[in-house]
Amino acid sequence: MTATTPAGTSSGTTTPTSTDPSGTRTGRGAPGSVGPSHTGSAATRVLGLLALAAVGLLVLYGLVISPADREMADSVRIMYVHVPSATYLYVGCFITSLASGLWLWKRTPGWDALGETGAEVALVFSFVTLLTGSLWGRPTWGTYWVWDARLTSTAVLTALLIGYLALRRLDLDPDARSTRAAVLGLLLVPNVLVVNRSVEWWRSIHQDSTLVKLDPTIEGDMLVALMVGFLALGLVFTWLMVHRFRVAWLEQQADRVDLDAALRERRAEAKGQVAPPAAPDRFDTSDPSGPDVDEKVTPA
Amino acid sequence: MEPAVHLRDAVALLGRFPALAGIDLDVRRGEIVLLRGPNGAGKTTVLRVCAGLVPVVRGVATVLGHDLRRDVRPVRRRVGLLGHATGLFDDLTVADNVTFWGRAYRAGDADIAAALDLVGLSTRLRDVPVARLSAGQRRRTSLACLLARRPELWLLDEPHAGLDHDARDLLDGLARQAVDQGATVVMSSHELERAEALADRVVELDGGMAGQTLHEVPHVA
Amino acid sequence: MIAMTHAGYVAAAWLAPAALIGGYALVLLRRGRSLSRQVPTEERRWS
Amino acid sequence: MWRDASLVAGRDLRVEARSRVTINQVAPFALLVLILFAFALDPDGPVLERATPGLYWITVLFSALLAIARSAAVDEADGVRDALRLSALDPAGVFVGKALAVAAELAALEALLGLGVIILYGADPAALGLLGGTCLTATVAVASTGTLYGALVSGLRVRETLLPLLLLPVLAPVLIAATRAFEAALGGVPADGWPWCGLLAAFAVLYSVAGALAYGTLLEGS
Repeated sequence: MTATTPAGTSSGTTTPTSTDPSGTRTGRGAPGSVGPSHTGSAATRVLGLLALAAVGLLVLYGLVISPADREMADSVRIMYVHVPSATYLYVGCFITSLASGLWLWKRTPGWDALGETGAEVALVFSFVTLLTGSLWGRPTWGTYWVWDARLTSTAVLTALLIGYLALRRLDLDPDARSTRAAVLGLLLVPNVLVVNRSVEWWRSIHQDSTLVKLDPTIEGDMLVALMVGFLALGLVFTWLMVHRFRVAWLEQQADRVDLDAALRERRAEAKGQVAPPAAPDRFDTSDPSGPDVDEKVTPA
Repeated sequence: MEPAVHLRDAVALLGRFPALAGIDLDVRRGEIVLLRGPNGAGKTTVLRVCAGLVPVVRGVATVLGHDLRRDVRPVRRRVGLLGHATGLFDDLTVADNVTFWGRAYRAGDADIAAALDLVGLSTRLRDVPVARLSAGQRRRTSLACLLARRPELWLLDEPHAGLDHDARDLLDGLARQAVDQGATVVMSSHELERAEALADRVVELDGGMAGQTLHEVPHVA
Repeated sequence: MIAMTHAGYVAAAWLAPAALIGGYALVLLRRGRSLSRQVPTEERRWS
Repeated sequence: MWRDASLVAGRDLRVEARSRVTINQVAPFALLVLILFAFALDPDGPVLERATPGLYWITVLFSALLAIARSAAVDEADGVRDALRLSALDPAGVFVGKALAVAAELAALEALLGLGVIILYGADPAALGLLGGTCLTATVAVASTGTLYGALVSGLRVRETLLPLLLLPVLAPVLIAATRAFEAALGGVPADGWPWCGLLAAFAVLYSVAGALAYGTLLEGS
């Protein structure tokens, strides 16, 4: 899964929840100099390898070492994927809400990118959760869909995430889109809590006794297998988050780059009749409030 | 008395398009300035920037003494924008519209009634839903909304468009009257001969940048 | 290990997520690669 | 804030009074949906009678979608957003005003549908206190959520389809709670219904506060 390009590069690390990445830019390398042409880095390669190793361990434990369950026989093995992915689904939603809140407060584009990242990775994990949940339901209760509290709220959560990502994909102007997405993102966690609470209550009334509780009592190798499940999916989650964050970060940079060309074009349009002022080069369009970081022309 | 509008190398964006690419513009208090220039030169954007509706991402932008880059809210309370869009509710009557917007701008009922009289809508058309009005009458209604709040800075975006002859005289008269009471007017227009008659100064605009002042209209004492 | 009950379901419950996540990872790498070409190096905060 | 709210609510209700959209279009639509449900489920069988609370609230939700879309459209008239930003109106006041107007329309719709359900489905109202409490909290919940999400999608080309996509998952808990509360009221033990009413009240408070805080930001972000 990791990018195994040979380009040896100095190790630069970006934690997925990097703060204020849009601050002042450091060195000003010549634009277009050939750097690594992908979102991989030494850190993600290490992370990727670790994730693969953990998945290998999970396969070993989940399918081989851990015993079958007394009642559910081997179908319990699905739990080792289902439960962790449900957990990381909620982690992704939490990151999105947190990032949205911080974007509304601090307006640095890094948070906006993190909000989008959290939601998309959470959506992938929600599909995994729904898939494994229904595949688990089939052998255990004979139906693909069980109106079990957790599964139902996951389905509603998936709809919320799809709505959020749909709003982000509309081509508004960047600032308006980020603001609206941030408000929606901030509401994600409260929505999830209310949905869970109401679905939990709803199902607890109709919980007929025959339903085997989803979490059978687990200990010994089965518990280890579940823990390995959490480890493996956790590493995979982090790896996906880091790469998706960088993709979002690149998308933002790409937006800005065309802008400077547009500025030069706009000036040329003036048919020379109007003297263009001293041509300031790069400027940061993303924080309209604060004074511009690259201000070359000192205000009169 | 600081200038009504002071823009120095101001850049403003519409989405990703730099509508204003470093504009310099100064308007003194009590002046009527006409912005002239081809379509897409940024005339409307200048007016919307002065109204605090479009953020300035670079350069200096001060209106009525307030720095737009720090906080636009104080400016918004003191300007009146008359644009292509009338901002009226089609289902409501003329009186309802002007009353709502008047109150929204904290204008007193007296000012609202006076505004309706000034634009000649206080009698026959008063209770006609805006949907059934002609374009010119709609513009008079939104002009009434502007009058009701007695702004210090009038920002008129092609105000003469769609107005009949006496409506234009009415507008020019009201603008002149407001200036005499200390207001300032910045407007853009394509009816050049009429607009230049009204304006004290004409500024050529192109490519989102302001050029030199074309000519000072000798101020008829 | 082979004499597993519900083998079909367990296999599906493991392979489908692997395919989903694997596919998503590949899409991410490809998007990252194509975007990286458009953005000059210093804009990136990793190397 | 409350002065602005009453000003905006008054305007929205006057727009409705003049245009009569809710009365002439949304209300008949709501009744029509009730009738369609009867076609779908055989009216003399037990299903319709047992499902009455659920059908009632689904109809209310769909009618609410129309009322909310209408309320948002009022502010999307040309230039209104700019005029609002230029005005001295407190955004929270505008939100509360619009939400109150939608709530009023919803309350009327709920009353009408209540009659509809009694007449068409033969439901016999019981535990009126619980019914009323549920309607009140659910109406405020739907109105505040709808007004906020209406602002979220305002000005977008695809808002007609985006609004239901965003709003219905959020309103799922309202549907669950309101239906269970009604079942408790009509069917048997009203005491079971009150916790659901509590959940609705919490939902209403959450979204009223969120709406009041976020409305200014949404109005600002062009």
